[in-house]
Amino acid sequence: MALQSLDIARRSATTTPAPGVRQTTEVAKLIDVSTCIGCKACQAACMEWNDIRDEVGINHGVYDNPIDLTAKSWTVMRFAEVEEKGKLEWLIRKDGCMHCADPGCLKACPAPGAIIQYANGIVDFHQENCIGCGYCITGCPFNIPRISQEDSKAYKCSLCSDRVAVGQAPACAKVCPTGAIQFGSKEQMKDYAAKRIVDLKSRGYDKAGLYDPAGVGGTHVMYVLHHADRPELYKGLPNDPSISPLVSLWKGFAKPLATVAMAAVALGSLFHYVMKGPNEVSKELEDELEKEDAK
Amino acid sequence: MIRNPKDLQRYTAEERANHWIVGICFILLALSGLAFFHPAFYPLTQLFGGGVWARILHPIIGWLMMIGFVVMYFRFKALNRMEPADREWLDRVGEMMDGNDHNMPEQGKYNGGQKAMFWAMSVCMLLLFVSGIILWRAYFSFPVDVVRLGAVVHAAVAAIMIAMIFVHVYAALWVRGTVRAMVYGTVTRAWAKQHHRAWYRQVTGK
Amino acid sequence: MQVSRRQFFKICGAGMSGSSIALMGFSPTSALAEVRSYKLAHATETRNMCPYCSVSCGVLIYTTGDKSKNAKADIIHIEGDPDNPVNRGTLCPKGAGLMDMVKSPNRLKFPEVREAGSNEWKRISWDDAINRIAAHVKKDRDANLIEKNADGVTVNRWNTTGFLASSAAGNEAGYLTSKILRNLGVVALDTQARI
Amino acid sequence: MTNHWVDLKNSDLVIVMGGNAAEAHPCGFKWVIEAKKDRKARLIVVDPRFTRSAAVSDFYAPIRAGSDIAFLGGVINYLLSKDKIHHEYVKNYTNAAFLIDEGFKFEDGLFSGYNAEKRSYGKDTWKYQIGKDGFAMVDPTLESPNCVFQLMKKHYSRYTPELVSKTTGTPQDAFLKICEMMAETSAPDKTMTICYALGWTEHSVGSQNIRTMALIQLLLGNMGMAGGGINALRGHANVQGITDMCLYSEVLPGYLSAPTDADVDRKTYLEKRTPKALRPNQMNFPQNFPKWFTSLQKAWYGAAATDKNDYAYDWLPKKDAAYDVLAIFERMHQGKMNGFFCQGFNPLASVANKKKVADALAKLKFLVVIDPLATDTSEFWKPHGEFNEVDPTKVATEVFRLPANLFAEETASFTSSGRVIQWHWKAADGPGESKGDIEILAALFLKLKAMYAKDGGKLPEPILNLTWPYRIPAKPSPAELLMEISGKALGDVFDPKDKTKVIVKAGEQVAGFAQLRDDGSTQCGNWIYSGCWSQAGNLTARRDNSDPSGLGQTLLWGFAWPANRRILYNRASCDVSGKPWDAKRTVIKWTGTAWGGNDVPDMRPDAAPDESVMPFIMTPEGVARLFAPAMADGPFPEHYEPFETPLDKNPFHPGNPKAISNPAARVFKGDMETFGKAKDFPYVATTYRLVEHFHYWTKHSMINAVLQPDQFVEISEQLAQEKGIATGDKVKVRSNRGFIKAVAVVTKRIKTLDVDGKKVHTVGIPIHWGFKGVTKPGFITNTLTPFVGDANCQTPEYKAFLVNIEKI
Repeated sequence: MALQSLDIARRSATTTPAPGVRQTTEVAKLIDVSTCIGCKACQAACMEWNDIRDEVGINHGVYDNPIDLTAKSWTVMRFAEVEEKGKLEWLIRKDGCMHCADPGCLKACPAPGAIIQYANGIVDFHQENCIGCGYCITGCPFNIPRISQEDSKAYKCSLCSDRVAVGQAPACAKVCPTGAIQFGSKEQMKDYAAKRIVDLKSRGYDKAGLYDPAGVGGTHVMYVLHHADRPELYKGLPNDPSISPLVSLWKGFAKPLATVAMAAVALGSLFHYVMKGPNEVSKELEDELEKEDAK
Repeated sequence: MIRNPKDLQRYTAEERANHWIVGICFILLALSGLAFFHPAFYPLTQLFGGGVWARILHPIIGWLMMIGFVVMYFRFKALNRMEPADREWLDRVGEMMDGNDHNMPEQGKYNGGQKAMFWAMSVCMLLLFVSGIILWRAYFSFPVDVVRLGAVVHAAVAAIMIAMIFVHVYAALWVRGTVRAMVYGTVTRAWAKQHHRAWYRQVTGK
Repeated sequence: MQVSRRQFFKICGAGMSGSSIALMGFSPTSALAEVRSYKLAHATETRNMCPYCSVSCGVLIYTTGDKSKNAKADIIHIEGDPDNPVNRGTLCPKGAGLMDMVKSPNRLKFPEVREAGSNEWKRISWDDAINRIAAHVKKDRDANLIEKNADGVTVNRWNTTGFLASSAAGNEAGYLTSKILRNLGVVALDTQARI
Repeated sequence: MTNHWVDLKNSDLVIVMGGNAAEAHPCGFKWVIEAKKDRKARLIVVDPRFTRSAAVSDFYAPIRAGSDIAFLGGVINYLLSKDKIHHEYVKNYTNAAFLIDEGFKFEDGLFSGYNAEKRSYGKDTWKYQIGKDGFAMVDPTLESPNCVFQLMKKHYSRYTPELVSKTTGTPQDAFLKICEMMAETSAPDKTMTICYALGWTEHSVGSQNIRTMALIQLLLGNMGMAGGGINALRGHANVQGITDMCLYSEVLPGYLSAPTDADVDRKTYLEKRTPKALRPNQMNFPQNFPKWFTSLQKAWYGAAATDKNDYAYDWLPKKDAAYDVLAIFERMHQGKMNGFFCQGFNPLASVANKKKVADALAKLKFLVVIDPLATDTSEFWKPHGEFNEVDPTKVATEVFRLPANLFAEETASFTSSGRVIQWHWKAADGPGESKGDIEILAALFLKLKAMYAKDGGKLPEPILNLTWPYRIPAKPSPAELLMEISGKALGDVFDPKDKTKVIVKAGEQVAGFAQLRDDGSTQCGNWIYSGCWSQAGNLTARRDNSDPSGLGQTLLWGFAWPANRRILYNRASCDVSGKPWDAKRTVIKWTGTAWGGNDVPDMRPDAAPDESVMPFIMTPEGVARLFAPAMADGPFPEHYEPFETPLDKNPFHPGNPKAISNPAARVFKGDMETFGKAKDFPYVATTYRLVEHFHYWTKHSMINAVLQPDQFVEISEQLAQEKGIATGDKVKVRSNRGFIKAVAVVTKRIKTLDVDGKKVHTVGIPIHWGFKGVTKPGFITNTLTPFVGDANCQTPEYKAFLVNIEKI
């Protein structure tokens, strides 16, 4: 019996299937950007719960701090001032792991068991198995994982898998003062989002919608956006994210193909030898040279 | 110790050492690289002390190989200039493979296949080096799209390279009497006369 | 049998990996996945309140130990109290960071004095501190307490020593502070509430 | 708050102005979001900056810092001229119908009775006309030119949209849109709430800012309603409780106004504070003042207080002058003070004009800092580079620093902004030798008591006779103290209607202030908290959060003062006949025999509607005051410019230089000279908090330091362009009192305003940095701020002053 306290759906660099008989509820975190005030309580709660403290940085001329995700900042608020047709909007988005149903990080990871996707949808990094290659970063369509300078391991949001495992909401969801972060089953979250979208449409946000990108099989962190038609307004939320075709090529069919090709060459050589025999120096030549020597 | 004083010197000690440095590096790189490439090979990391050590050592060995290869490149560059005879040889490589080398054109120190291999490896080495640097997160940080391209290039070129090295090694084994050239540095006159007649004539004056 | 492109590659992959394993005699090490263990499992929970703004959010403070004699309670985590009707478990970034306030490296640990003209702090005992302060207080009060004003009205005020009261102390401390100060005759009294 | 945090969810329209609830009170602001989500409520934000609150608002309008009365006066004018008011409410529940003295005038920016010399008003004409029956005269038709309604209409008719826009810089269409949205809530079943904070109080017209909004809420009939009210979002966790305990010179615990030199004896003192009803049948609740005061005296002096010695009235200090924090520092600066205590208070950082504060502290003989943290104040004498330039050898103040405990290390009760008193429990010991505030104060007091007992000294009686009934004298327990605050019977207390019936036995805790007596038979440390620890036990520790009404009242959670009432003036949520204005949000109603419902009625429980007992029981007239003579600077709010204004005149009174800034605000000698002029300091500055930080505390907390590490100021893109400043550049901001250096945040969220034909730029300055902390060291923002306060409560004008800015 494995030690897992959550059922495993997939694990990195493992070709055999995980135990998959038990069916657990798929969970999701919904970030309602339209009620987010950018207070960073989620950042604080994340640091506190996960026992991580980032560096005390400097002001970069913006409200964003820390300025980007790091191995010690698993979530950051991204602030965008958007002014269109004389109307100013301060769009604030909590950035962090999206917990994709089809996780690019897991696909790219070469270390068995370093990245686990639980049956409830959480994609978790297990640093003790991480070799620090950074392939997860290469694989991620959202540019989320970060390698620590201290231990060269990759870190990112775990969706507080330790809390979820005992039935609690992630620290960021629990703490969120305005309720902009909600947590529950994915189905509940979609229903909740639908209600929020109706409300937003009634306030003139005709393009309000849910961000649950199909390109990565849907995510377990979703957004309600007032401008769902233009996610890029929210400090570069990808419009239609998917695992890069390059990564799919690399960690997809290149893997078996190249292995087959290499094996084919190896086996081909073997059979060539067996069938054609060695290429030896001809006896005539040797004799000829011996004769010369004898002269 | 020279086995037979009449044997021909094909490689100097420096050349042989150079070759084997590159060769050993390559084997280590292939083993560790394959470990990251496909989960089936991941246990190969145990040869290096585990996944983390494999990840740390791979780029360092890569640097060593690259340095070794650059030296080797300049050593052998001139000898690998393609000539019309080489093209003819390459055209008729099928006969050669078939074990029938009687009608092959006369070859210098290197035959067309070897020369082609030399240039192909040089290109591959360059690609591996550049893409390897891109992937080396401990010291470099490139835009993620570049890294992704780098990863594909590194993996694809490495696979090609490994296949080529298989061919290279097999060729050496298949053509009897070749391996000793890289081990002792000498080949027999008969070997030289059969496989590299032009070179034989050049070194023996006959 | 119909095989899609994707399935084809899967089969290839599975076939290859299987064959490679067979060829090389290796099998992948089994990876054990376990979530980080829940750090509050046996911590002691105490109901308290956030000391910052006057939303007065309820918080739960988690300490190590089970209040047994030899286990020193050490605060390891603070989060919102879900029962509190106002915050319902939520906190703001200040409240969410409360633990770092409690554990701030700038917490004072013992009484100190900076002598007149000195450039440094000197650690002193509580007794020394209270004795020295009380001596100052009594000297100033005895010298400057005004018993009667110019019109002969009893006023009993002492306005040469002032006090600024905390808005973060509890009601009980606030009440006691008021009770003591008024009866020392202090009138130069104000609180953070003003500003 | 007249209402409470959760009640915000019952609102139809939320105004955030003079505050930034999302930034300073995110968890309370949640209930605004809930109102939006569940009630389809709308949120309006009016602020010089597009704030975090504005980020989730439905409508935002910019305003020049310090021009709120102009804006709100304009709203009043809109409501009155478009007749968008709640007529029944205004007529019955406010003093609209009351007739005012014929001599009352408002001319050229000044009310009648102004004394320019003293900078204050004589209030002889600011009063009701009193009839022969001794009651105030009223005109129920509201048509008399001297009734409050007509005076008010006339007063605000000057606040035209054109003049409002010209003064505030708010575009006229935005202003009118907000008027229109507010006016909709004049419907009886619609409510509007206002969330304000220090953005209104920290002005030289602070109290009047709030009053202007109160007038609007009364005109719209929103006071006393669920989802209505005037909601001050207060600062510290227990700032409400400490205010209630009255740790300031003007009042004794429970807002009992403190005796002054004029109150020569107890009788004089009580007479002045016990008003007579101004209208028939009114409750005139302050008539109970003697009961509250006597119970306090008994709590403090016990058996030593008897009717023979005026209950030791003489032992209480009599106040001769203002002793607010600005006045204290002024006295200190003049060298009139020798000793000073800072308990959990960091005045070097939080009081205006840091230089003046530091100079003042250096004149003390001794300074005692009682704090959990190493505050900036405790090291005012210590050089910290350019952040605190000082020569310690020249500072002769002896400084003591005593380590105090934090919330987690104490059992205590805190009172929230919604007046809910909640008990909390100690979780762990404090670090090192730190002690609780109670223990520290007790140690000092007991030491002094011993010294006075042994050596004698001046006026030892109050010290030696102060009640100290605590089981462990050196460690009075919070429970003992809260019981003392709540009050108990010293002798049997009888029912006033039936003198033979004992309602509280001697020694028992009283159930509430109705049981307090002025004959010495009860003691109570703070009458408004009376009943919080009754015979039923500690009600502040109750944790039943059930909410049967769905309004979020949770009457069994903790204890709200007064009398566990959650919405003040809730009688006004019903019409005159006792029927709720909005039955869907019934707070209370007349049940036929008594008042009842979802709150503790703010009314005598058996006062039948036909008795015409009006809802505002704390006024002798029983109604709310649209005209308020108690204000120092005018019975109607009037727009005055901040003391440092970018304009050379008050646009409302361009011809009167005396009426530029608040004519009744106190300015100390020498401080007028420290005010800057627009030609040298052309930009309007406003200071504020950030959500990541709490005043000067969280700069000591690592998590918060990570979230907002470094000092910055905010400017508009236009100003940045004019001054060649790029975002991220280091800038120097100067006022006439000093300078700070910070990183520039160039933002679209601050706009250049068009005010009176001038372009006015705003510089936003967050306050949280200092030279002690784990954040990057910074300058104390109050280096810049002016040393002048509100005319009524002396809160310093931190929100509107002048600066200049340059790139460095």
